[in-house]
Amino acid sequence: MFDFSVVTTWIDEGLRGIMPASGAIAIECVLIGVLLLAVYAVFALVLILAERKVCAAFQCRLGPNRVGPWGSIQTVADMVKIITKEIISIRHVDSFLHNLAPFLVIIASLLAFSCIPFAKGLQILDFNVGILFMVAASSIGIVGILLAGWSSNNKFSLIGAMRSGAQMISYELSIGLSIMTIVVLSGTMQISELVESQNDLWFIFKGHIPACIAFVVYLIAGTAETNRGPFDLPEAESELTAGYHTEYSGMHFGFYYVAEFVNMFIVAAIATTVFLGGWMPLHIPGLDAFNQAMDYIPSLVWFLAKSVVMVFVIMWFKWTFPRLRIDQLIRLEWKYLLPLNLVNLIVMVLIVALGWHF
Amino acid sequence: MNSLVKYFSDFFSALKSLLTGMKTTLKVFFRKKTTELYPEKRGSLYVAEQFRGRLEMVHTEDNHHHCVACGICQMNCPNGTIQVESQTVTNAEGKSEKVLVAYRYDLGKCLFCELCVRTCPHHAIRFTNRFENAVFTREKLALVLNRPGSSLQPKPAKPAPADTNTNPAKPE
Amino acid sequence: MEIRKPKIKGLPYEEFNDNEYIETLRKNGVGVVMGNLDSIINWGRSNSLWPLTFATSCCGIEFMSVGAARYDFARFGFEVARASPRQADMIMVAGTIVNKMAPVLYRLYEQMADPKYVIAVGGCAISGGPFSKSYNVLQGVDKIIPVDVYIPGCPPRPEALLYGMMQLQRKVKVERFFGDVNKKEPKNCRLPEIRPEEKPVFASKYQDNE
Amino acid sequence: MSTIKSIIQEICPQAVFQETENAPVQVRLQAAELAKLLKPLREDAALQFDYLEDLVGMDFGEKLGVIYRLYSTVHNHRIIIECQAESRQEPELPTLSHIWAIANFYEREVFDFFGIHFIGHPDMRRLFLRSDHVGYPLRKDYDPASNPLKLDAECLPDDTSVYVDHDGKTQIEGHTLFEKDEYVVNIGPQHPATHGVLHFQVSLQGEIVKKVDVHCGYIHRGIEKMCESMTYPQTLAMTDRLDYLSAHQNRHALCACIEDAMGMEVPRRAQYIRVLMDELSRIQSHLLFYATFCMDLGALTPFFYGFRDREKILNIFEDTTGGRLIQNYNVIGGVARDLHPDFIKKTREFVEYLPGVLKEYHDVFTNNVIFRQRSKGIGLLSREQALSFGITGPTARASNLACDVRKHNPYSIYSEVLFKEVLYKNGDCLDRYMVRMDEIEQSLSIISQLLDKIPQGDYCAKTKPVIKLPEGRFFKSVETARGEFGVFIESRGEKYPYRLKFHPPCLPLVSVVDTLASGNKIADLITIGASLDYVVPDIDR
Repeated sequence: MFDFSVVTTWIDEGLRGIMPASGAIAIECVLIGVLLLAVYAVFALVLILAERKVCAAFQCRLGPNRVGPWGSIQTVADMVKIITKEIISIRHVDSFLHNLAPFLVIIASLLAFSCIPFAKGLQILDFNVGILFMVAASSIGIVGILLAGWSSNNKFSLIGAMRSGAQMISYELSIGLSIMTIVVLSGTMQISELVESQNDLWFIFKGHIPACIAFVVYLIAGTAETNRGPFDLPEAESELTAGYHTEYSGMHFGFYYVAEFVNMFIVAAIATTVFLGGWMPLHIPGLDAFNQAMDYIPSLVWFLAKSVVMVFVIMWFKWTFPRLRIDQLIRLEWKYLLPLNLVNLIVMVLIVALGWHF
Repeated sequence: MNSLVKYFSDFFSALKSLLTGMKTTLKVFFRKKTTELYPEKRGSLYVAEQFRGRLEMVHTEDNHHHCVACGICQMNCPNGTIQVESQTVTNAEGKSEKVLVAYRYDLGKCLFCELCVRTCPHHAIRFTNRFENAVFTREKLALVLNRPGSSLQPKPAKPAPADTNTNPAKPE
Repeated sequence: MEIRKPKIKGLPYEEFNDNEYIETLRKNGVGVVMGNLDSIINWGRSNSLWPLTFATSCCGIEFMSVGAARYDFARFGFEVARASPRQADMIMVAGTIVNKMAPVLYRLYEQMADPKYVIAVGGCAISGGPFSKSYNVLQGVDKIIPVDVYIPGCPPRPEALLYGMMQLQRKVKVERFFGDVNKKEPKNCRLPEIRPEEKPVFASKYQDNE
Repeated sequence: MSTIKSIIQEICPQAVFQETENAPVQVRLQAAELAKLLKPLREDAALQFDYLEDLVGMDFGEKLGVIYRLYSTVHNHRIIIECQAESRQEPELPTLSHIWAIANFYEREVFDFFGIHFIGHPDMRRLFLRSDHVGYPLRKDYDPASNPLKLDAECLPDDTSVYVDHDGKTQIEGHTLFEKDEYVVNIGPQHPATHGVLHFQVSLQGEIVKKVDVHCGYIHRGIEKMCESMTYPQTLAMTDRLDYLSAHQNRHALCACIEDAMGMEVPRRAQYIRVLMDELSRIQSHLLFYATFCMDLGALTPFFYGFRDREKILNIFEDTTGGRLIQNYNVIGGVARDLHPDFIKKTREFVEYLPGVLKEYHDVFTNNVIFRQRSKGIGLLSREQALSFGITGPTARASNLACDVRKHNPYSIYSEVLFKEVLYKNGDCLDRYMVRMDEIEQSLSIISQLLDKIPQGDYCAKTKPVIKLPEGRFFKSVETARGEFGVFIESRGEKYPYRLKFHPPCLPLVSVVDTLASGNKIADLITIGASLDYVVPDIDR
């Protein structure tokens, strides 16, 4: 299996050979930053297009198909448009916070994005509490949303932001706990180690019942955290026109729009990493020939394929279910998911203590 | 105990309903799509024969129309979409008669109620299927329906009165 | 450099209505570099016209039909209907605008970010249509906001709406981003006849809230 | 009939009765006498007029006045009361709003159009027109030039005025709608969930709705006034544009009213065609209801299912009538043209196709637990409230109020077809939804009964070129997809109606929003609004 760290080490050594270490690091940082932004943008464009195509298919229609072959560059057109669109400055808003808020959202999702292990050795941030950092970073986004709602001086925005706050605080618990279940099983929080330790079997199989429950809970809570249907209360179109970003125009709105889709991918990527073995191919203990055959598929493909399936499932949720009401949303978390999660965590601890996992 | 049973039965029935929904949408996901490709497949587009796209004056091949400028359509029009401009001339037999000068029709105002066509005693006007009418300027919607140089069909060739209730419009 | 003829997939240039108007717009020549940049930006804009979800009456239902499965304006990239005027690119005035609604429509238009486009759908929006004799109906939205495309019909069938949207795409494609005013003060549109001297005066009650 | 007369005569000795055969009792009263009669009308065991059908403002020429139509669901009888205000400058009449809740909106409408003040009415504001509108448009001496277009935003006052009777002298008192520190949110006029241009001023406490103030009139086009200067065939075109989803049925009502007034016989074939079309448009309207209801609740995919299947009906319509949404099909004496040769084939295909998809609808949405919890027990409307608010149609039937005009007052050939009047008991959003879904099935059954039996013959009776109605008052109502749509014509024997009043089924529906939504959440307000299924141009006319 190809290890991407070969490439990165080679670049690193090459740079260090021609300049002092500090210079090399500086150049690498810039390079990584640019690369990250580029990949982020590309992912956003692809995901938005994918969403529009997938939702069209669910709704017995075709979706974008006239811009470029099969509509493949539809979102590029959208990007060109939204970049050249006017950003309205609004009177009577807290303009500093109003302009800051979209950047907070983007930064949060960029930080989380940079933790994702795309392939073997292809990961930007990797340290001993990686998964904790990832969850923490991704929830900075809520600050952006709250600020947006508060600073817009719009009643709809404010209601949307408050809903978002309530929602985020609740579901953050479930996300943390369900990931904790797997951390108990694996004994590490470092993302690379999490993936490596699924070499023999993915965690969702290794931890059987409690892992499956944790997986489902994570998916639900993750969807809720990205503010996507059926949990899209903060921007509930039929209730709050556009929720917290009602007053945003041009690229500022574009940031929210993009962040929503990349966040969805991040949730799918975490689910993939933690439960479905990340970039690790499907290995079944005892079937060595099969395992070797699986290894021929590059790790990047494995990771993306799993993530795409997860993204599809999240989209499937959105395009099937009606929106929850705020009390249902809170009830679902506190009455069903949280108790379930706590019990599940204890079960997992017992299983690990007794060695009943695979 | 009962409440606990209810808690779980509620949970599972809820889960079942959600899964049924997901199954249904997934079925549709793989079904054939119903979209009609309008500009791409413009030729094979389904537009009903009776569809009222815009008003048109019937002209024969030698540029004759059937309008005698009686103004009944103008009288019947609920909102003044039609204006028949006519002048009185003396014809060959020495009788004075009305002659159509311009049949003005404001497409941007028409409500397609068909009262004009239904009441026209000479079947001089009809609705066609042509629906591609969008323009950039308001003035372009004010139409004159009689073609330049056209004149009234000479008497003998007056068409047999067709059924008032069938629309002679043909798809273009 | 003359601006290129706008091309629409599936419908040749000659078969469109009102090409004279496009020709007058095309005559404003631009430099080669700017012209190419313009055409990229216009390509983006014309293929990403997000409508405002705005409908007052019958035409609004046909507007919804255009969004639905059979006609599917998503094919053109129009399906991202925004409920907030700040994020919309065009407003389809679908339905009658009465005197009480006119200030609201005017305000919605002002709230939209440039570049913004207006399509008047149906007889009511174009001229008051069936209700042009009424005491309370605005005789055409072009009296208060500049209209880019008129789609006659009562209501126009969904294909006619799509056709009107393609007309708008053509118009967007021959606009100039550089060297021309990017702010939308359309010279070729009929200028609004009734426009207040200043911005709309809001009721004093809302002033301290805003 | 005689008991009604005698009771009224006892209370109001000056009442003038008009002798009519078979028609309901017609009586003319003085304003002062009307006030005395109101309570007995509602409460007397022999009268029990529990349902205020309509309240028609009239400019009688010299005086202004109101014609009330009351109905008793207990005794199944009807009365028409005419009451004229004494002075034209300061017209005043007693209010009915404390007895029939719907009178609140109806009287505001009359105030708006005629300037009649209703003494004791709690909220005497204009209903449709701008608050700074000059003059009263439906008076015969109204000058339209007095109201040029204004582009400044309309000021919505936080308080309203009440006309109170103090020992025979009328005084105006103020009344506060919203306090200064209330969190008032404007939902509409441009809002995705108001189904058009309706405006709710909603006072919120967190997520809880405290009060809803409905503002209508953002699409008030003055159709009734316009009709007064139109010939009868021309007025037909206006009906299609009221409730555009029930265009056929609205037009059916006006045609039937004119035909009845002229004593014209409509050919059997035309009647079959009309009923078929009515039922098809009921189905398409309910399909659209399903679509928009799902969309308002945030389920976007079912929206497309509803529209997908609705297109099939629109195709059938278009083949025969030449119009998709607005068909212009019914004409005085019958229908505009014969059925398309493919009509029967296509309709049968559709009738066979729909039950399968309906099951899919239920799978994807109706049985969904989120939807169930969001709609069950939300927006409870009791039977008494429904009566008092004058609600008809599916919304009333969800509250167990049997009011289907097709059943109880059959018109056209509805007495010959078999169908069930769908009734539900709870009156919540779920029931309102279910009534409509079940009505689709009933309509399908009606269609399949009629398809085989369409008789041959004329599709339109011969009419004179100029249609004139005899002098008198004529009334006809039909069951549209939203409830009872009534047409009231006051004819003075000319080719134009003297007064044409449409009774919209949707106005009562919005009048009840405040009652239903108060105390619920914002999301429930949307659910309630969607489940009432009003069409805004029908409210505003």
